[in-house]
Amino acid sequence: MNMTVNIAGVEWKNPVTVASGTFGSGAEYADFVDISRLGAVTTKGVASVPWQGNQTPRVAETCGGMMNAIGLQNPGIELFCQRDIPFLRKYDTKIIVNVCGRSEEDYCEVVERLGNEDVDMLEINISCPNVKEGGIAFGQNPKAAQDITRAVKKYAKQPVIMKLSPNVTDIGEMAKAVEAGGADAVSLINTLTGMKIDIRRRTFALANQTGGVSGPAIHPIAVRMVYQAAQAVKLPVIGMGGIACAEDAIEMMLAGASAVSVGTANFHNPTVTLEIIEGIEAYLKENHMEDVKDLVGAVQA
Amino acid sequence: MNMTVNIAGVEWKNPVTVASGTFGSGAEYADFVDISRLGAVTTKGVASVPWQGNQTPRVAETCGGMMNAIGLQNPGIELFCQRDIPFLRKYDTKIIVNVCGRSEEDYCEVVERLGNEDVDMLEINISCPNVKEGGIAFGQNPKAAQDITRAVKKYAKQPVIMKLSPNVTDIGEMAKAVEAGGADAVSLINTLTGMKIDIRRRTFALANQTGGVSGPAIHPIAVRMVYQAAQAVKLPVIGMGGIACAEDAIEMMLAGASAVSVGTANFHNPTVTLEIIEGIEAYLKENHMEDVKDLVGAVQA
Amino acid sequence: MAKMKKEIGKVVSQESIADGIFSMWIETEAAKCARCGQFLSMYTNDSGRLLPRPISICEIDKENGRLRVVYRVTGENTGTEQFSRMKAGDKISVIGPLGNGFPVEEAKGKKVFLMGGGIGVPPILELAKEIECEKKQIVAGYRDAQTFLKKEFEQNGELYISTEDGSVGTKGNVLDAIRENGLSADVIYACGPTPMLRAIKEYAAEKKIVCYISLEERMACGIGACLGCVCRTSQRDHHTNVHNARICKDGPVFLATEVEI
Amino acid sequence: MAKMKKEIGKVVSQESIADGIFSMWIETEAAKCARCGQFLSMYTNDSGRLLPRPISICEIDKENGRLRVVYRVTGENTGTEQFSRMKAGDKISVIGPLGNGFPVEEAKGKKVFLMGGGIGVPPILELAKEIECEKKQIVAGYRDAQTFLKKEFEQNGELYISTEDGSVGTKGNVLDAIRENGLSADVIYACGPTPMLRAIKEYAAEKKIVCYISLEERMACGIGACLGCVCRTSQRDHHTNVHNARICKDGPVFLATEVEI
Ligand SMILES: Cc1cc2nc3c(=O)[nH]c(=O)nc-3n(C[C@H](O)[C@H](O)[C@H](O)COP(=O)(O)OP(=O)(O)OC[C@H]3O[C@@H](n4cnc5c(N)ncnc54)[C@H](O)[C@@H]3O)c2cc1C
Ligand SMILES: Cc1cc2nc3c(=O)[nH]c(=O)nc-3n(C[C@H](O)[C@H](O)[C@H](O)COP(=O)(O)OP(=O)(O)OC[C@H]3O[C@@H](n4cnc5c(N)ncnc54)[C@H](O)[C@@H]3O)c2cc1C
Ligand SMILES: Cc1cc2nc3c(=O)[nH]c(=O)nc-3n(C[C@H](O)[C@H](O)[C@H](O)COP(=O)(O)O)c2cc1C
Ligand SMILES: Cc1cc2nc3c(=O)[nH]c(=O)nc-3n(C[C@H](O)[C@H](O)[C@H](O)COP(=O)(O)O)c2cc1C
Ligand code: FES
Ligand code: FES
Repeated sequence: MNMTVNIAGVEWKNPVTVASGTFGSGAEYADFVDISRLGAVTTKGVASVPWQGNQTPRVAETCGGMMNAIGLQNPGIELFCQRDIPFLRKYDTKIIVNVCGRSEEDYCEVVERLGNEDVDMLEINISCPNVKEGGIAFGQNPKAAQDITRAVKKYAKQPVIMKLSPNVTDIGEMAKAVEAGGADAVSLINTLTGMKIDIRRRTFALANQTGGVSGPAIHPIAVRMVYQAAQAVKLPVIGMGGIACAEDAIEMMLAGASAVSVGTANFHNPTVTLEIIEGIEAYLKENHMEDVKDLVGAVQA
Repeated sequence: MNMTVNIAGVEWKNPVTVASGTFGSGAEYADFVDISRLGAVTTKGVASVPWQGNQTPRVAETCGGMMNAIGLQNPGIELFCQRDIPFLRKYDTKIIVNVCGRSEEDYCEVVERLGNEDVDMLEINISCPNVKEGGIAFGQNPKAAQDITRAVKKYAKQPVIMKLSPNVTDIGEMAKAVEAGGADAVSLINTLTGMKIDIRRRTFALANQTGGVSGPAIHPIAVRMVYQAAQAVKLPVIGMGGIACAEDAIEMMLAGASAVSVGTANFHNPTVTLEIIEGIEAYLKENHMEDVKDLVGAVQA
Repeated sequence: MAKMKKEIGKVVSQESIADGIFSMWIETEAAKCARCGQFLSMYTNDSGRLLPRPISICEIDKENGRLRVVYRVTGENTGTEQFSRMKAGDKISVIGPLGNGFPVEEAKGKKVFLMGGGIGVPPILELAKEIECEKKQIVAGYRDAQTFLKKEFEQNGELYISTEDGSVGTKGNVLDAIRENGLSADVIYACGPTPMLRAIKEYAAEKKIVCYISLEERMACGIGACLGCVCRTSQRDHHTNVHNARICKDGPVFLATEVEI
Repeated sequence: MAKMKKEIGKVVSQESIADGIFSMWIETEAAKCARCGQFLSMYTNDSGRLLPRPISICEIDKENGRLRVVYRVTGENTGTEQFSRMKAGDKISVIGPLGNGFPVEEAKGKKVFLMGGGIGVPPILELAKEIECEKKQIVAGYRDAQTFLKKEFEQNGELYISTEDGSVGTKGNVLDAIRENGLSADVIYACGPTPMLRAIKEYAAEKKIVCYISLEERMACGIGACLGCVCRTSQRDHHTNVHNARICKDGPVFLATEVEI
């Protein structure tokens, strides 16, 4: 059985990675999962300098999901390169560095800096709803998305995955825009912007007022968007949003994803990624399929 | 304690109505709730002629919610006026007729026809994601939304509520567009477009491929959009999306809704509307508030 | 008016009667006025699962205010699996009885087939108990030797069994059992998977006999409000004003000629 | 490596020990290596509720592999309410032990205050049992006469009580109890609501004594990965590289001078 997938020229041993921001840089989950078994690790977003992030409360529970407004707290690219990349390199897995920024220069600086590092792919987060200038401006406008993609590609030594926001009218248009900008792959969905109000204190549940909704609650929306994006572009699509078991991952691949990322589900079950890999294998076996790639886009009308 | 609210000149005895399409025209729920206790009844969408709707399966369960693609099946305006309006008129509640159509002419025909009828308000559904031309084209483009509002207003004898789609980049912009078009109120959110794939049969779970996601899963997204719409316009906002208990309804009002609609929750608990009305009353009492209107937009940063 | 509600019933007993098939007795108000062929909307206690599971009434014990349901656990991590973990004394939310039920009066003085297939077998039991007719021929189709409810059927009529694997009775489906045993009837009542109902409808048309079939569809409200569970009708339906009837409200039992399946 | 997991523990016992306060003993692997001041991530079985409830370890029974938690039901339809309905024999998913725990070695030969307020009282019990010191002064603050765990505290040190309504001990908070009884100490360990911890931090600064406080924040991962549960630190934190420490991983116990609350 062949579980490998090839995403923009990078071969993963299986199609399962973790969603940025839900797995730190891997160190904390290393107690729970053998990181070498993952297709890839996607790191928390990193910026050119350390970011303090938002005030707390930063997280809240919602029905079937959660909301977060971490605000892209990160240690900055220097410490990240010194500490987190070498840590991950000890494992036999691909490294995808998620990059955030407030301006085109920010993104390009980080991308350029990573050109010298031993990482496999870059994921550019133009869709964080939780900081005033955390890229969402790029992620909700096709023209801006195309421009930032083109700018980043100039500096990138590794394949570039553009991470799309679901808070848009037409996800296909956004996917096409980053394809036109030269992206090597797209990933989606980032979180849907939500709000929760504490009716006892009559204030916002999150200090940031709004936050990004993730988890199983958003899964059907994510599947739809992955389907539409896969229909719109030729690029490989990395699908995510509410994947919590092998069935969800397979669904995402049938919708058109070449690989999947598991986010919020890690918080509910730290070993979920391995269970998903095993579940996909079991599904292929049961259905007498030889190659996991045969799942991609295989839904029938 | 004052539970009345005034929506575009129409006084409701309390701020609770039902979401279009989840309560039929009231007849089925009359076994469960005393309809006279509702602030208003919002009917299933009605078109100029009967619509057959989509193939089955039309509904599916999702985590914390459901998906539907009914496809606006309806008996047509004539039977509706003959049978459903007289039925509802027997109760001491306001009647909001939800109107759907495929073209501007469709909408205007129904709206004009309703001018002669004893109904209190019209809700124009420009946001149904489940029929190819069910209004979503109007609901995802500010210019089109403004135009259809203006057209409908020409024929309308009753106040017009424009029902907005959440499948947009900027909900505030959409609210402003219908305000500019002359809307008397806005209601939101309609369902978020989703997709579910049956991995055993490798087909879509709904015959229509995509469907609208509703229920508690979408509540935080709905609260955020209601907040943004209420900030954007001066019109009264009718808030809905995942309201399943009094707390959810109060949250929606604190975000800026002048009234709320309860949809999917009726399927889970047919008497939920009455429990919500009682729960709001209890909350006001506990918090020594005299008037339910004091909840509207009362969230504090 | 306004007298029905979602009710908190009590699990009286629960047992597994075949692989993955469970039988549960529920103490519920719904028992009072229930008829054969009606169903219950059963709710899980899980806040992530909103929609009801429509489950047919398998037996009615009016005296003790109890209903029996027999259901299949459709998979891991499903609502029916959650039901199967409930124990005597647990609370279970239900709405019912729902739907129209089987028109038993049609059977007076006639030879009838009561046909159930797969998980459509359970409602046939209460039907067999209620129906009065000249000749009561129960035809139950199973996958294999796990012929749940067999004893109860034997006590309530002539029983013919078909199994897909041929391990018990006729190898094949319920129609094969009829043919093999050379049976005939004036009225048919049937519940089971759509392909089986389609075949029975055809058979009834051929033989020109009256045939009632109980249909299945995904439901949301279960009470006729959402239009989720329709089936196509040959005539314009008087309620919907289009060629669609609501299975939960106007059915689940239809005259076979009324519906297109 | 890769040895921790979400584990299915077993409820050994459950009882209500005050209005809305429950005590549960759980059989779990986590008991093996747990220390005072650490916590468990407890999960509900409800698919609509994904996130763990962080609950402090109140007592450790290494011999039998059991942990005790004491928790408040925060309202209707909450996760803690679901916990409270569990019975002996039920399964409960947990991850733990998590967090750093109280540095008990600091107390050797010293006079200490062990201060708990409200639902911050429970972790003080295991602390009181583990700590070795010259003088062990337990100060517990409650709302009213429902002074849960009082007996256990009396068996493990000198107990002083404050209540908001004055029904037992000193009327007021834990600091009022210290003042009223003229107590003093060299080291403080405290857990409770932020306003209480803030006051204790100030008191310690004034008296120039070492003070450890156990903080609370909303959590998502509970293991240091998501950065959901940070508190502001006075110095740049070496892990985060900014002025934020993770309460779940670097805490929940901090030197009061390290954090800004
Ligand atoms: C009128 C009627 C009577 C029925 N009587 C019985 C019976 O007596 N015994 C029995 O075992 N089954 C019966 N069924 C089928 C039963 O409703 C489904 O097997 C059950 O709902 C599946 O739920 P789940 O939690 O196992 O599956 P899940 O996959 O968790 O269900 C997800 C959703 O899909 C719906 N769904 C899934 N499968 C079906 C289905 N086949 N039909 C309708 N809805 C479905 C569920 O209700 C739920 O809303 C009946 C169906 C209908 C319409
Ligand atoms: C390190 C630590 C130790 C704790 N120890 C105890 C203890 O021993 N006993 C006890 O009763 N409580 C303790 N708490 C508080 C306890 O975690 C919350 O009361 C509990 O999570 C509330 O969950 P719920 O299901 O009742 O509320 P819900 O409102 O249903 O919770 C919704 C979400 O908010 C989170 N949440 C709600 N209130 C709090 C809170 N005060 N702190 C953190 N998260 C919260 C929940 O974990 C959940 O994710 C502790 C908190 C922390 C951080
Ligand atoms: C706590 C948290 C932090 C996140 N941080 C980032 C981030 O730094 N960069 C990013 O691109 N996405 C971030 N995301 C979004 C996730 O990577 C993912 O797109 C989203 O959560 C949907 O997937 P899920 O439902 O599986 O969690 C974060 C999500 C969560 C819940
Ligand atoms: C089964 C179903 C049918 C619906 N039909 C309509 C409709 O005819 N017209 C309309 O404007 N909205 C329709 N809606 C959308 C609801 O009115 C509401 O906007 C949406 O479901 C969100 O609210 P909820 O989460 O409380 O259900 C329908 C929703 C459902 C679930
Ligand atoms: S399930 Fe709603 S009409 Fe039948
Ligand atoms: S809860 Fe995730 S870092 Fe603490």
